[in-house]
Amino acid sequence: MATTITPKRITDIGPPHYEKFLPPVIRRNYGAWKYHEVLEPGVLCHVSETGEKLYSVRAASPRLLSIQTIRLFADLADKYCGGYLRFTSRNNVEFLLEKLDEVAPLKADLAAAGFPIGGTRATISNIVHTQGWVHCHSSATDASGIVKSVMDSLSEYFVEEKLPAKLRIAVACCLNMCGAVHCSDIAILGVHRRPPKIRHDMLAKVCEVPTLISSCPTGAIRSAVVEGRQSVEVIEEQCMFCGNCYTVCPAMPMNDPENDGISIWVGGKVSNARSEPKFTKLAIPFLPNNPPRWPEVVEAVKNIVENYAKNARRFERMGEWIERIGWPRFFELTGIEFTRYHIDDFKNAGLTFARSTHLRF
Amino acid sequence: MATTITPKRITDIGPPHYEKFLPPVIRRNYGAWKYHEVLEPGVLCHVSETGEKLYSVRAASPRLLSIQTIRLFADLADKYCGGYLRFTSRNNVEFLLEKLDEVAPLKADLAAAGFPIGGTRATISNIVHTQGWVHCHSSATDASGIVKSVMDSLSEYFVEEKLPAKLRIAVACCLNMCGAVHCSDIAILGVHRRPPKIRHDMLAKVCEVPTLISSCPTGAIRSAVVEGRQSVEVIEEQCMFCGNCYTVCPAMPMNDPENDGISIWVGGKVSNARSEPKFTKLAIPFLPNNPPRWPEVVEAVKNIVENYAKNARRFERMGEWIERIGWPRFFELTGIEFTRYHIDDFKNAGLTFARSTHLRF
Amino acid sequence: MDEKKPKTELLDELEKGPWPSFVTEIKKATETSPMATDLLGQLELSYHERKGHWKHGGIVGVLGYGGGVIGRYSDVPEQFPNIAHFHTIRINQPSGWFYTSDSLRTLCNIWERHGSGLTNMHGSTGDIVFLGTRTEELEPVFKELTEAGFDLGGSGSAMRTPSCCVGEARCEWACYDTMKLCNDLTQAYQDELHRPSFPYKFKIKCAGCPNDCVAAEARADLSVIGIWKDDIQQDDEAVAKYAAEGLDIQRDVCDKCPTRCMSWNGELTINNRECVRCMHCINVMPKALRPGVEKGAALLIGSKAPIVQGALLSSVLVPFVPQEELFDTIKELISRVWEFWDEYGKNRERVGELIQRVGMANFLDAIGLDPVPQMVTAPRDNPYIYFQKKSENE
Amino acid sequence: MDEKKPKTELLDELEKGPWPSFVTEIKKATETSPMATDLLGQLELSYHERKGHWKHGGIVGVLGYGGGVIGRYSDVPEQFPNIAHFHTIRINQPSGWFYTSDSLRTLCNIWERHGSGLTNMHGSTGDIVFLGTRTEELEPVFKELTEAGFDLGGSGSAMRTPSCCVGEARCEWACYDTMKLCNDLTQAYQDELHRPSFPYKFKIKCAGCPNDCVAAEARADLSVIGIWKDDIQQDDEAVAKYAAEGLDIQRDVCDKCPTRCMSWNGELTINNRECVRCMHCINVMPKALRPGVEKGAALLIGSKAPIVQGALLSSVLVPFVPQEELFDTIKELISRVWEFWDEYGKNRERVGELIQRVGMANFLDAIGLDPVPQMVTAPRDNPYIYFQKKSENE
Ligand code: SRM
Ligand code: SRM
Ligand code: SRM
Ligand code: SRM
Ligand code: SF4
Ligand code: SF4
Ligand code: SF4
Ligand code: SF4
Ligand code: SF4
Ligand code: SF4
Ligand code: SF4
Ligand code: SF4
Repeated sequence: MATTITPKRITDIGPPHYEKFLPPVIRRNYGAWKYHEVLEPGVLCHVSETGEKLYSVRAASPRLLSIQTIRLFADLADKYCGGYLRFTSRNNVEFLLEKLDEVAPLKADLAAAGFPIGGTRATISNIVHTQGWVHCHSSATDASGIVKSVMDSLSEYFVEEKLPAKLRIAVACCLNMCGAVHCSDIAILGVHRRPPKIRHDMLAKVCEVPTLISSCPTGAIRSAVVEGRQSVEVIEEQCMFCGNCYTVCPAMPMNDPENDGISIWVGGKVSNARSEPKFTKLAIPFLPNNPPRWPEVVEAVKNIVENYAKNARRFERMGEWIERIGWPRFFELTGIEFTRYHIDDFKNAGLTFARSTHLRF
Repeated sequence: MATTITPKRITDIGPPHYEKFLPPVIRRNYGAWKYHEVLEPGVLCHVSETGEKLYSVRAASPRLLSIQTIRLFADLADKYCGGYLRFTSRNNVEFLLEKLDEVAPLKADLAAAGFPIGGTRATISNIVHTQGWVHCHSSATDASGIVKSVMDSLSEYFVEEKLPAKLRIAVACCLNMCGAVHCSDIAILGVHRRPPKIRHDMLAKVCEVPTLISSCPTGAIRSAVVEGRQSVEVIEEQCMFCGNCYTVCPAMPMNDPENDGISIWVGGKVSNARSEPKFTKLAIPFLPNNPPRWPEVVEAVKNIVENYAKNARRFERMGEWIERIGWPRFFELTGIEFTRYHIDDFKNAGLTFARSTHLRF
Repeated sequence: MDEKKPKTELLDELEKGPWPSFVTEIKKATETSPMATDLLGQLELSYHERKGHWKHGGIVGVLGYGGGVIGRYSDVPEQFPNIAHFHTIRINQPSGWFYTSDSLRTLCNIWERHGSGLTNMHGSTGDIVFLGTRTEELEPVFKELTEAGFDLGGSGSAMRTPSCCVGEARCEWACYDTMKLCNDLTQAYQDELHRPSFPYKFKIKCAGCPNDCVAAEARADLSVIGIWKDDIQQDDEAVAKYAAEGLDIQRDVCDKCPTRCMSWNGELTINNRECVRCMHCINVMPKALRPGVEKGAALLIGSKAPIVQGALLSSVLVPFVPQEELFDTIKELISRVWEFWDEYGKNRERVGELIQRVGMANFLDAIGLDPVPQMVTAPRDNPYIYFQKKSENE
Repeated sequence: MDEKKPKTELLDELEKGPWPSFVTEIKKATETSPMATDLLGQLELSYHERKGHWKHGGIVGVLGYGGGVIGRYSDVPEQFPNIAHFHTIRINQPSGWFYTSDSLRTLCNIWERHGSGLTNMHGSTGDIVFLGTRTEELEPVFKELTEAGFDLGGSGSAMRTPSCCVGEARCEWACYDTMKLCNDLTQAYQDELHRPSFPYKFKIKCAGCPNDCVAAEARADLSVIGIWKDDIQQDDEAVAKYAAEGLDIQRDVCDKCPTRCMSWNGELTINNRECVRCMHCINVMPKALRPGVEKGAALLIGSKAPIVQGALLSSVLVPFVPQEELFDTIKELISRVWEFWDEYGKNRERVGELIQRVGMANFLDAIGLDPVPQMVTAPRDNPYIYFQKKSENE
């Protein structure tokens, strides 16, 4: 028996400790911040109890980053921030400076490299999004292309503070809704509109039929023998195109270029500021998938944003604005059609029926 | 064949037309009322566009009325109101006068006959209630006795305007909740706490077993053969004592003097004034049935009323007050214990979980 | 009557205190009815044993009617033979519960002749309730009632007697004639009232304005609730007077407005566009504010008590119907609702439950109504949309 | 690299416009990776055909770990052989997503050697995501990562990498040390992260205050959200200064307070007893108002995306835990929650769904927590109470 000495495999070490990544000004003032100011969109100044100041410059990122760009960020961090930087929970990049006079040159460098600065306070920050056609098998649409198209048309709202309050947009490419699409001011969601196309040839080989059947929340899947093979069938009327069957069984693909597309949702939030966190509600059930620029989607989002910008009060998030003016008026102002699809018919649907005469005409 | 001429049987004539029961002042000003004032608790003055006035005097009624008392009311109507009177949607009786100076003598006569005057505006009006042991087969408690006991202790709130707003109490003697118990400021509700005691001897004879089984909302009833007879069994853990099985099948009686009793509910309303209509929420899961005076129930209701009277703001209904101060504080102020029973576990339970950090300590 | 008075030591306790006593009422009735005496006795027994003494139901009625009488039998008839039968009779009340003294006396006389002499004025649904009689008295009572111009109410899986608030008869806020509508509907549905042919009960209540003094929101399969479409009528002088008399308009009116669409700075401004017509400001200042002049009602559907699928509040079906069109619109709508309910409703399934089961959109399709955003508090928040195959132009 | 550039007429459109372009990023990566070139090609194909070109899943990973890698294969590998395999690697991010330039360069170098050179900074759960490599590269990547001090994140039915807001590192409102807690929890649960053994995924997110900058409320099985117990710290001079500078305190602060517990008449009064700690007034006047000094966090449970039973928001489990006790309390609580979930959770049932299925009260019993009214927005409104047989002293 040959004995080779293999170095012990390193496992379960977890992430590197954050402390070693903190710039000295933060280490000195950790837990001692007193207040902050937003100097201009994208530039924060945090002031410590000790009087020390930290300047953060927030730049947009496409999130999908090449190592080339990350190296560029690293170089900028070396140049201006002693080598320190961070990313935000919405995938922007933040440069952490001790000196106010370095903010302007950093901004210039970022602008030159094509990275807009903004996203703070009452702006539209980066769009939280998912994989789409870049990486996921489930997607009813792409994610990155929609984000790019929408943000191109809304970037003024990122770099300038022109809104009554924060506006958070999210994109998810299927009903799994990776991210917080279900609680965003505006959500862009890929949807299927046809039942899975069953691959009877491979089904029995790659899927466990009982697990598959029980995966369907509406009980639309029944065991069936098709052309002599053990397989399943889907009762079309009972399918609401959630794709859960596909998640558990590759033989149930949902993709359908003619029928896949986009739905638009509005009025969600997660912060507890003023009102409680809210789910996003359906605005537009379906828009076509129209790459590379998704003009219908861009148009729809822009329309909603502009109506919000024009009509909401200061500090009023999208959902708070709509609740104040009422949904009938939201549909009226935006010109969006109210359809049967807007009326909930899921589990707790009854609770969304208007159970009062609090009516606006 | 003998031919007897029978007079045609009168059917389907409906109620008499209300017009002939309207006092002349109302006929003259029907639809032309301009505004009203409450002159004192129980005395309304409605003023018409023409300047004519109508005085209404509202007196308490036990609702369960003998023909003797109805005749008494009729006599008073003749004496003061040209023979016209009405009852209200909460079973009070209203005398309709044209002359202000007849209000005082009418009040005196009513007082002498034992009928308190009040129930308008920010008072406790009559308790809407049900049959109880007086007439219903379903009751987990009596209704009239509780009403009498509670109102005896709260009658000052009927005759004087001492509350921030209207307070509506309702009593129902079983979960069928005849009335609007589910939407009252305070509801007193008879509850069972043991599953039906199955009468295997008669079940098959008097009930259709499939109907019986499907009547149970929790699926607690199973078909079973007991002592050679077709019958059913109840899975105790699945029974929540709704009594629906008894409604469809006499062989499933729920009565159980040791375990039947009273629950107290708060914060419902039906008007659309200010806030939307609200369901009543559980305050006290169980109090014993203690006739003839139900002291625990009287005490519990009084405690809630007094806390409300002391702490709510003007025009704030019970439920609006509680929503403003928060449920934790309601339990604290009233000293009522919060238990596992208070946490919803019915269909839409998840929506009652506190889904934010809007917290009060 | 020379019946022996039963011992009622527990019930006697309930003759004390300021509130009028139902025990006193039953005792009064013993003057004219031995049934009342036995009722007293059985009730005392219930008070001792802490349980009811009535047997389960029993179907009794009058010829040709399927409802209106609730059969009731004592489970201790040996002890209380006079209430061996103790059926109640439900009688259509006149709209608004108005009476003349004569009409009341007529009712009392009939009931003295044929029943216990005990009543409920009124039952929770709104009927006149005659409390307790024997099976063989039912036809005679019915005969005398109809001769006097009264008719039975509903029970079982039937239409129930509609009821209404006092409305235009005595209220300045009524946005339509509640009593007329209630009466017209009651008359229109006599057959459905008297001959149960529905999956379950069906109740209509008519309130003249959003204050909803007849609690329609909570307990009517069809609620007709008055509302106006235009702006609140405002009398600035009267507002000023309220302020002068000490009303804190900011705190008690503006700050309590659910949409905060009012502002006060010596002058009251209402943003009527955002007003949800809750009535609060009008309630507080009846001399200064009044509903608008474009009046009508909202039609709401489906409220009920909790058995079995949980309580429901009425929800908006038609946000506004002008007052003149109410009767016709309701009749047409009801006929479509009933048709759908007849076909798809399960046994003992109220309309509100049916809608929840099949989905509001499908229900709207079936009754031929277009969806409008006023029907919901908010659009759906879940992505589980049943996209239809033949979709218009999506 | 001398690969032929694919034709990308559609994708090229996405290089125009002000927003940084992911297409540009992929093109940049083609400098160092042929995988990026084929990704560009396949993506262009997807754009033409309006559908994705990835096969369903595929289980791949590194030795001894059950997750951290999402297997991915092209369904047109003949056309795009370099992305026949295109697995992503999830890597535990450092708390708060802070980096030094050197650490980033280390990561880039590893990924240049072994993958597509494309990343997500960061994934939606918070991980560093390395986007696209071949199965045989997984072990080498892993080896180099761990040597550089990095480790894999979670996937499958396992714990996922916790994440947190920037907290005390840069925020004056943090009510506890989010980054430390996040790091400690990540380290404490390495085994659960790397070896899927749960019914489904389990996510933890730590926000320093109710603003919830990490969206915990919406997407964490356990949300730790900072909060204070005592009164808001108030600096009246600073308030006056905001007013002087033109802030409309009545309109923008008081009228937006959800409980309207603030009043302003030149002086600001907060009724802290009624404050729900929503943060709004503090957000608007950061120099004048600050959270109290008795700090800690609320623990909430059970949020998730809609699949399959509908989306859930986190709900209150423990209203307040002092900051010093957070780590220990959470560890203890989690162990009880997991035990119950292990035993009763169905396959692919998230904790929040389980609680809804078995009922909150039963869940509390099982994990040994007493019910408190803060857990609910309101007590039950239906009378369907499962009274327990052995009831205390009822
Ligand atoms: C950097 C970041 C935290 C991090 O660890 O990465 C952050 C940082 C700050 N947030 Fe945030 N928030 C960050 C994501 C969030 C999120 C999460 C999200 O968007 O997915 C939320 C919840 C959003 C929602 O409700 O949908 C969030 C809701 C808030 C709020 C509440 C706003 C509201 O009115 O609802 C405040 C208070 C405010 O803005 O006045 C706030 C305030 C702040 C402050 C002012 C806190 C402080 O004193 O330092 C920070 C600067 C904010 C700014 O951009 O103006 N932050 N903040 C995140 C930046 C994301 C980005 O790149 O845009
Ligand atoms: C007579 C009656 C209608 C009838 O046809 O019988 C009636 C009559 C009036 N109601 Fe009512 N309401 C009557 C039952 C109701 C009900 C139904 C119930 O209690 O079951 C409600 C809904 C209660 C609820 O929300 O739970 C009701 C909610 C109101 C409101 C709204 C109060 C609120 O703030 O929520 C008002 C407005 C007000 O009081 O300011 C109102 C106002 C009025 C006015 C002032 C209307 C008017 O201008 O004439 C009447 C005198 C009220 C008073 O008592 O001060 N009425 N009112 C009913 C008397 C019942 C009784 O004997 O006590
Ligand atoms: C007499 C009355 C109570 C009273 O004392 O006023 C009453 C009495 C009974 N109700 Fe009721 N209900 C009465 C108004 C109501 C109301 C209120 C209303 O109509 O506005 C409700 C709530 C509203 C609703 O319909 O949802 C009501 C909801 C019920 C229910 C539950 C129905 C449901 O769908 O949830 C039942 C059970 C059933 O139908 O099987 C029920 C069943 C009954 C039965 C027939 C008992 C039974 O198990 O079959 C009771 C007969 C008692 C008796 O011996 O006389 N009663 N019942 C009311 C009718 C008098 C009248 O005609 O004016
Ligand atoms: C990569 C990522 C999206 C992204 O572009 O950022 C992602 C990608 C996938 N998610 Fe996710 N999820 C990602 C964050 C989320 C989040 C957000 C979060 O964690 O904060 C959610 C919503 C929160 C939640 O957990 O509920 C999320 C909810 C789902 C779901 C629905 C789970 C549910 O219980 O509702 C699924 C479906 C499933 O698990 O079967 C899912 C499944 C998937 C799968 C594994 C596809 C599948 O059908 O199995 C996707 C693999 C894509 C790929 O090819 O790379 N993903 N997923 C995110 C993980 C990156 C990271 O580790 O940082
Ligand atoms: S949202 Fe759906 S398609 Fe998009 S990454 Fe998540 S699982 Fe994949
Ligand atoms: S897509 Fe959803 S609803 Fe349709 S069959 Fe699959 S699991 Fe069932
Ligand atoms: S509430 Fe129950 S017990 Fe009381 S009258 Fe109605 S059905 Fe009978
Ligand atoms: S009381 Fe209700 S839950 Fe219990 S067995 Fe009867 S129907 Fe079922
Ligand atoms: S509901 Fe409106 S219209 Fe009818 S009595 Fe009450 S306040 Fe008047
Ligand atoms: S009716 Fe109600 S919503 Fe309309 S202005 Fe008056 S208080 Fe406000
Ligand atoms: S959640 Fe609170 S503590 Fe954390 S960064 Fe946001 S505002 Fe600061
Ligand atoms: S934190 Fe929110 S609830 Fe508390 S006083 Fe400030 S605005 Fe009001």
